[in-house]
Amino acid sequence: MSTIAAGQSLPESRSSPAFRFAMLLPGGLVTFFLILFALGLVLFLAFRGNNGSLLGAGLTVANFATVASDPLYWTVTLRSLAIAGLVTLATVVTAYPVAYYLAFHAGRRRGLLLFLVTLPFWTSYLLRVFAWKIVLAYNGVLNSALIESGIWSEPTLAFLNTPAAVVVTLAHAYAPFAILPIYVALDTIPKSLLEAASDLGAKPFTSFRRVVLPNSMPGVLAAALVVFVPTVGDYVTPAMVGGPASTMIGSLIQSEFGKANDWPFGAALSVCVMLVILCVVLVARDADRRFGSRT
Amino acid sequence: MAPDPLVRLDAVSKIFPGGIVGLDTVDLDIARGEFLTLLGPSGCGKTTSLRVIAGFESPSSGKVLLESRDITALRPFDRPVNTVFQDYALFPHMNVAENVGFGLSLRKLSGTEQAKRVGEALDMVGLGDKIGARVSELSGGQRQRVALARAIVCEPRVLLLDEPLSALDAHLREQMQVELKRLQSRLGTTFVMVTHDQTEALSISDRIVVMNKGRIEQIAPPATLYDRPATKFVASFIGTMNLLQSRFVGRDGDRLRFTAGPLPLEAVSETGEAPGEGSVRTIGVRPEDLLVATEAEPGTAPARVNSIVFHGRTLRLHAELGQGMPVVIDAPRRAEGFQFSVGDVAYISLRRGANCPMLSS
Amino acid sequence: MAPDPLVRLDAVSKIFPGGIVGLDTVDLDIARGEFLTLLGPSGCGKTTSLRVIAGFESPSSGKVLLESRDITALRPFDRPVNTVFQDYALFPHMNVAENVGFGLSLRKLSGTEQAKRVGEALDMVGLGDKIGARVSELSGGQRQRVALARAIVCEPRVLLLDEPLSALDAHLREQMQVELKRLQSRLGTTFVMVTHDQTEALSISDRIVVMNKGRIEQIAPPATLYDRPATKFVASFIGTMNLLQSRFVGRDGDRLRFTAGPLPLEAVSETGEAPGEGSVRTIGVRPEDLLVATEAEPGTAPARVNSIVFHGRTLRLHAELGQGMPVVIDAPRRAEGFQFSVGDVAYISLRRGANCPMLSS
Amino acid sequence: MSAARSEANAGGSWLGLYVLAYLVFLYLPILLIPLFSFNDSIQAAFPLQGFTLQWYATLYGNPALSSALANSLVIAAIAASGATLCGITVSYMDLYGRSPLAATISAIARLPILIPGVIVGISLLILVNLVGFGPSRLAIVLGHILVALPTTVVVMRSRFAAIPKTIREAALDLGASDWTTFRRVMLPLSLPAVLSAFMLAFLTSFDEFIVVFFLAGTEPTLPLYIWSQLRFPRSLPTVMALGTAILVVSFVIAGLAEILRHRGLGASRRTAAVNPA
Amino acid sequence: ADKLQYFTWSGYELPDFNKSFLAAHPDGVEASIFGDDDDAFTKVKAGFRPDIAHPCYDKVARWNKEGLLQPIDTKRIKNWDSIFPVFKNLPDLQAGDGKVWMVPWDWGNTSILYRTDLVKNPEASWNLLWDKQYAGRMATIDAVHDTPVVAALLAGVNPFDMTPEQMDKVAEKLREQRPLLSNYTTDMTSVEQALASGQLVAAMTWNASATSLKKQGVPVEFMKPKEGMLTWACGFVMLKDAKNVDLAYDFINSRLETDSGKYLIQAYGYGSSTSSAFAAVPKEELDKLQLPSDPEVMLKTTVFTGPMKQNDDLAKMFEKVKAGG
Ligand SMILES: Nc1ncnc2c1ncn2[C@@H]1O[C@H](COP(=O)(O)OP(=O)(O)OP(=O)(O)O)[C@@H](O)[C@H]1O
Ligand SMILES: Nc1ncnc2c1ncn2[C@@H]1O[C@H](COP(=O)(O)OP(=O)(O)OP(=O)(O)O)[C@@H](O)[C@H]1O
Ligand SMILES: [Mg+2]
Ligand SMILES: [Mg+2]
Repeated sequence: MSTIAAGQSLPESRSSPAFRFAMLLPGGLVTFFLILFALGLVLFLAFRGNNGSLLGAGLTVANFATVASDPLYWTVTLRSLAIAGLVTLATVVTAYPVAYYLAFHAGRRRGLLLFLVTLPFWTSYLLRVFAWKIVLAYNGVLNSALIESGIWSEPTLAFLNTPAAVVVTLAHAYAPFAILPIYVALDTIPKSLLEAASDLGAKPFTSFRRVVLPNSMPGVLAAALVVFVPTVGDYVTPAMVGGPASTMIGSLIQSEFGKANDWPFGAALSVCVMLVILCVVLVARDADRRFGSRT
Repeated sequence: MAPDPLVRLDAVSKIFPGGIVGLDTVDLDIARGEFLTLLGPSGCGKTTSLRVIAGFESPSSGKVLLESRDITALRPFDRPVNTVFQDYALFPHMNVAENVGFGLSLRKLSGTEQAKRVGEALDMVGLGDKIGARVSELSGGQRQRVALARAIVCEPRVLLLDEPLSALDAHLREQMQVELKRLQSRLGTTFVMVTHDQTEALSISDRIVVMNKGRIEQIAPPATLYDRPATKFVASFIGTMNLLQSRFVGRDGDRLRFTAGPLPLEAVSETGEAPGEGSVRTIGVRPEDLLVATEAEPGTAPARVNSIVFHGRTLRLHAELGQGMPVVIDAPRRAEGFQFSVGDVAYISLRRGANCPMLSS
Repeated sequence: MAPDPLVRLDAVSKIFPGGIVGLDTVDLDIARGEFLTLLGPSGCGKTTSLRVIAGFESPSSGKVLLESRDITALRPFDRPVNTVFQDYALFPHMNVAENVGFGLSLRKLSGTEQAKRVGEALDMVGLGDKIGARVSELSGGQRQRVALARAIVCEPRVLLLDEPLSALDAHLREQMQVELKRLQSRLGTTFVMVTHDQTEALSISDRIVVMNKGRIEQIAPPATLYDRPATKFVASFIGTMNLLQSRFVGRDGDRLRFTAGPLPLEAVSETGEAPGEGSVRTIGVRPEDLLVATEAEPGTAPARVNSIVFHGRTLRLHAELGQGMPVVIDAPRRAEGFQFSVGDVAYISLRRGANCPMLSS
Repeated sequence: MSAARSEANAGGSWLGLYVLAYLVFLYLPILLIPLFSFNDSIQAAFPLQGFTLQWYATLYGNPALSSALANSLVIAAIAASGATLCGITVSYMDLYGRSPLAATISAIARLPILIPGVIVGISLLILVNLVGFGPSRLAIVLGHILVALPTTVVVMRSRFAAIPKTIREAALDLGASDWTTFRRVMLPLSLPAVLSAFMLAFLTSFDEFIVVFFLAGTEPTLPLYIWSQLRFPRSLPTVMALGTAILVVSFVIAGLAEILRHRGLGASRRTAAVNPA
Repeated sequence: ADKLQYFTWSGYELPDFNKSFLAAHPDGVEASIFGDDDDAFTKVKAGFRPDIAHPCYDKVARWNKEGLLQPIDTKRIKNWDSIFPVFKNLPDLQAGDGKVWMVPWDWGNTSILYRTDLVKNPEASWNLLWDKQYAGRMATIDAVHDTPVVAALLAGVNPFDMTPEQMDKVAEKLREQRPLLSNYTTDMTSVEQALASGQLVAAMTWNASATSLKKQGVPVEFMKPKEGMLTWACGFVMLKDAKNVDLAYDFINSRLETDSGKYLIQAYGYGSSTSSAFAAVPKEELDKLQLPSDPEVMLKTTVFTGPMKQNDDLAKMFEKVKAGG
């Protein structure tokens, strides 16, 4: 008789139950009690009717019906996706050359540069956003500089309280998150691929376009996700620097839980947003697979 | 099978997730104190066999016995078996002494006893002076020896070695082969080694296990394997061998006479039974057992020389015998009067007394 | 030097940052259509030589000439030279056809012309059916062939190959050697290949360059290198050779007579000049050039057998001659009456007609 | 100099300029904070009014501030430890536990990045009230463990995956139990990752204020304090001074972390060198 | 050993507001703070249980509806009588039998603060915030009981009780305003900075901002619109399961002392609910703070932001308008 049943093809006999219990305990507690509770609650609330009470009443899909039928939520969701997309685009596009420099040109300065790039991330988020207000304000650094240099004669209002301000502020806030994954992807491209391209007659820009760029796509996608997912749901930054035209879906969710006191609807709205983000993530992951991710 | 093997694999199969067959009903007895080598092409299940013995994989079916005790369900740390990994798997955060002492530190041994045994083990592999060195400061060969010391210090019943020499360069490799063999005779421990290098297997082993596609093709001492491969697979895997389709033409005492095209051959039958008159068998002929001459003589057959490759002490002739039957001949370079070029016809014959096995496929 | 070499390295040195010497004043002529192999221990500068020819490294001093034109300053993409990289360096995001077609797509060629040439190149390496396959689906040998096709499709003047076979297993490797050689004769392209495997170098090359520490030790055809290594380094690197410290005892026509301890030896002097009477030289003796006998006879010397290793067609004896002088002897297994065991005394002698070089260090 | 390199430098100098400009973009807003913290006006605007240290004086000996700071540090330290512990165990079991449960836990542990902060805050508030200890430091710690968990899991997982599997097998083979293997081999080898996971979790907690709002009992954390102070125009310069102090401290911490990380890189490079993959 | 748990606006937890309480109870108070009483309600609804909280009057009905409050025994409030009758008599404050839901403590006015140099002689009307001339240079307060109330006033609708049709009119008014605004915000720091810099020429603010900017020499004026300023009042409510009821009464009593109210007026420029506090502050100082010496008179002319019957619907509508719907 064999002690291990055929079919149960565990590659290695299992570790002791005590060890497994101890190792699974902390993570299990957190995931099952905190995360699943939070998710479960949102899901539960989303199907409840609002009567002002904590958990609402009855079971209904009315919340989802409202979300689906009111074009405003679509508009705002689309706006959020657009702003988050712009932020992602801006962040990734501006970060790419920095990551490229880090991977291929930085040499001994690489450590210092990585340090400098990640440092702003260590300062308080609220203060960073506030600092951007100072830069973008009517009499702010940017306007002053433009007037000093004679490019403009009068300060412009076009900087602060616009979607552009949101994009700039968030692109700044997420810079290190975009640089690092792209840098790692670029750094793992074997140098021999570049040499092979050059050997076969590719000039530097052709090598970049046809070999480096496609091979760094997994890193670019990872960076895009890391920036995109949290920005879609952000509401603090739009509220601080965005003005009315940049109201994002996060603000609506937040106000359903606060001002409007309609938790079930807020929960339904956030379930929808989570689903949308999940779709984007899945599409990105699929693209990643098609780019032959080595991760 | 040996009456009392140290390790016995009893009908062990290993099916990996996805239905990939790692081992297919393998029966293997490993005797006390022997140096056993597993040889075979990539993916044939050599590593899987070692991992089953070490306990890193549990078999899908079958049993692993150590001194007749079923150890199939034991975890690796409960088996008196140690492994030297192909990539050494030294702990980079420990120095040489700590690496070697790791196994001892888990046993109830006094500190001085541990230190003594670590010192002895390192002396044994000739690294007594590197006791405090960082792993990263060692060369490949030195790391390999630390890995060896780390395993033998635990005094395992069986020492498993997975391609321990493949990362070393040719010179160091030959040197380490000699050292391994010496160490094994000194310790008397059973060594089970995986290699894909047949010269290494031939020169170091007491017995060789040739594997193919998860199954064992043949188990035999090196010379037997070389002279009397049991199957075509083994014959082509160990050294170079011409596999000649030959017709049985008659019996001559012990010897069976065949012809491969025009070339007369003699073979021995392992079993003593002879094939039917006129039936066709595959006869294995080593390239060095074929002689070449410039003149036709009785017992020779003409062959066209297609290429001559310089192999150092010999020249290897790729020639074509009769009906497109390719043969490979190793001719000593210094034979007097040897003068061929590509396109010539050479007259080849079987060396008198050559031992040609009759092969099953 | 050849009057009109295809490639000439003219006093090329390469000093890496940190003062590491990659190449030290290397002069090398590569003839049109030859198969040249660079051989040498790790770190001797083989890869660096190729990289200098390909243009990935520019020399610290010296010039690279292609058909007498100075190309030292040309960028890799402007040189009519292509490389097969050791790790293949296939583009993982392209399929086989795209990889092979990459070089062509950068030239002004019609799409159909490109497709035709890609197809031809793939057929040539026997991968016509894999044209649309993803790189990740290919086996090691197949990848290697795609890399080869990708390089030859550009019709380079020189094809550089950096250890193209080192990642393949022994069988596939031998097969690919034959294919490489065949391809080279068919295309007539100049091949410059790096290898660290001397058997490979011996069997495949027209000429071999033996390098050591950034310098060229010897350039010669395989047989010359084997028979008349110029230095001790070359002698010990190509095949196995006993390096015996021997005393000159007199001259015998062409032949110089020595004794290594009790063993009489004969050597040839390349230059014709003889050493002074009684002076000591290193004589290289191949293991297969030593004969063993059980009985003392004139011209033999006793040696104690330390170990006997099975090598397949031969047995390798490690023995000790007189004053702790180790010698290695390869004895054919099938010699009648050969009967030694470890500890026995064997009587060894130099085979008549053996060619023993006198070596400079 | 190699041809490749000289060519690289031609393109590299343009890129270098770009990187410099990018660094200006990164640092320009950040450096305004210290600048205005020395400005003698409650308006954060140019022209500067004059040099003063009064905002730092207000900062000094402000009990509400120092208790918020202490609170934040304690919470961040505990939450980061918790998140790191969970990150380590979850990813270790995911890779080596060979059980569907472990894989599920690992997948769920990376989900919270999708959940909006408000919802994390509210649902945990409901949870802690159900359990009975209500909004408190403990509640914030739990919230921050949840928020930081995806990061620590991802960091630890990639580190464990980078350790050759034979290292763990070698330890088991030499007689180390699962626990000993984990403690004496796998954990020491991933120490650099443990440290960077801890640092990232620490900062996440130290910077977070949406979840904190719901879970804070009577002791605010520093971001909550800053946020409440930002409501009072008069407090703005003091907040700037506070920001500057945080900046300096983070600079020091970041510097230390960078040094650690460098050691870590060295260590992992050593691992790679010792165990060619 | 149990301390009083107090849930309040940030900045309203200062010890100077309840000195006598602290003298009697050296253990002090445990304060949690909020920045918005809607968020405060959310937190309490989710189960946070302080002893007393400090929302504004317009939210009391909502708290009460949720059953979060217990009535306050005015007999235990020592200075109950010195509270201005306007506050005491607010509807919705009564729980019968001399019990009330909230003890008013602070109040203030909301109106348009504008730059006198950049807005020349405006009509004294909330309509300024709808003036296309100043498009992009105005801001308003992001709260249901401020901007929508003003919009309702201008649309001629009762802000505190409206039909759906009327609400549509309010929404129309709000939509009309949205493109003209630079921002909806409750962040007075930014608003003051923007007014000072000239980025904004007019914004809805609380009266304290006016005092503060004037003190810095910024040429601003706090408008008295013909439709009336808004007046808000906040105060203390006692939570249903309050554990420290006695401490809570002590605390409220301490807060209603003259000193406390005087400090509120002087430090924040907001009004106290007690006449004794007003009496203690010199008239010139009140003038400078734009506070009347007798609020009773003034508060007759302003719009008191009390509970709105359709608060939640209004809030949703306002959110949608802000989002562009
Ligand atoms: N963990 C695994 N999961 C799935 N298949 C596996 C696994 N390990 C091994 N295999 C498969 O089992 C077969 C035997 O593998 P094994 O590693 O034993 O070969 P090997 O003889 O050691 O080969 P090599 O010489 O390449 O090391 C191979 O087909 C391999 O792909
Ligand atoms: N980029 C580099 N920087 C510094 N030193 C280098 C560099 N490339 C090679 N070297 C050094 O130059 C010497 C020659 O290297 P090269 O790669 O040519 O050796 P090789 O003969 O190809 O060896 P191997 O067989 O190991 O591939 C070595 O000492 C190597 O360390
Ligand atoms: Mg293997
Ligand atoms: Mg090399």
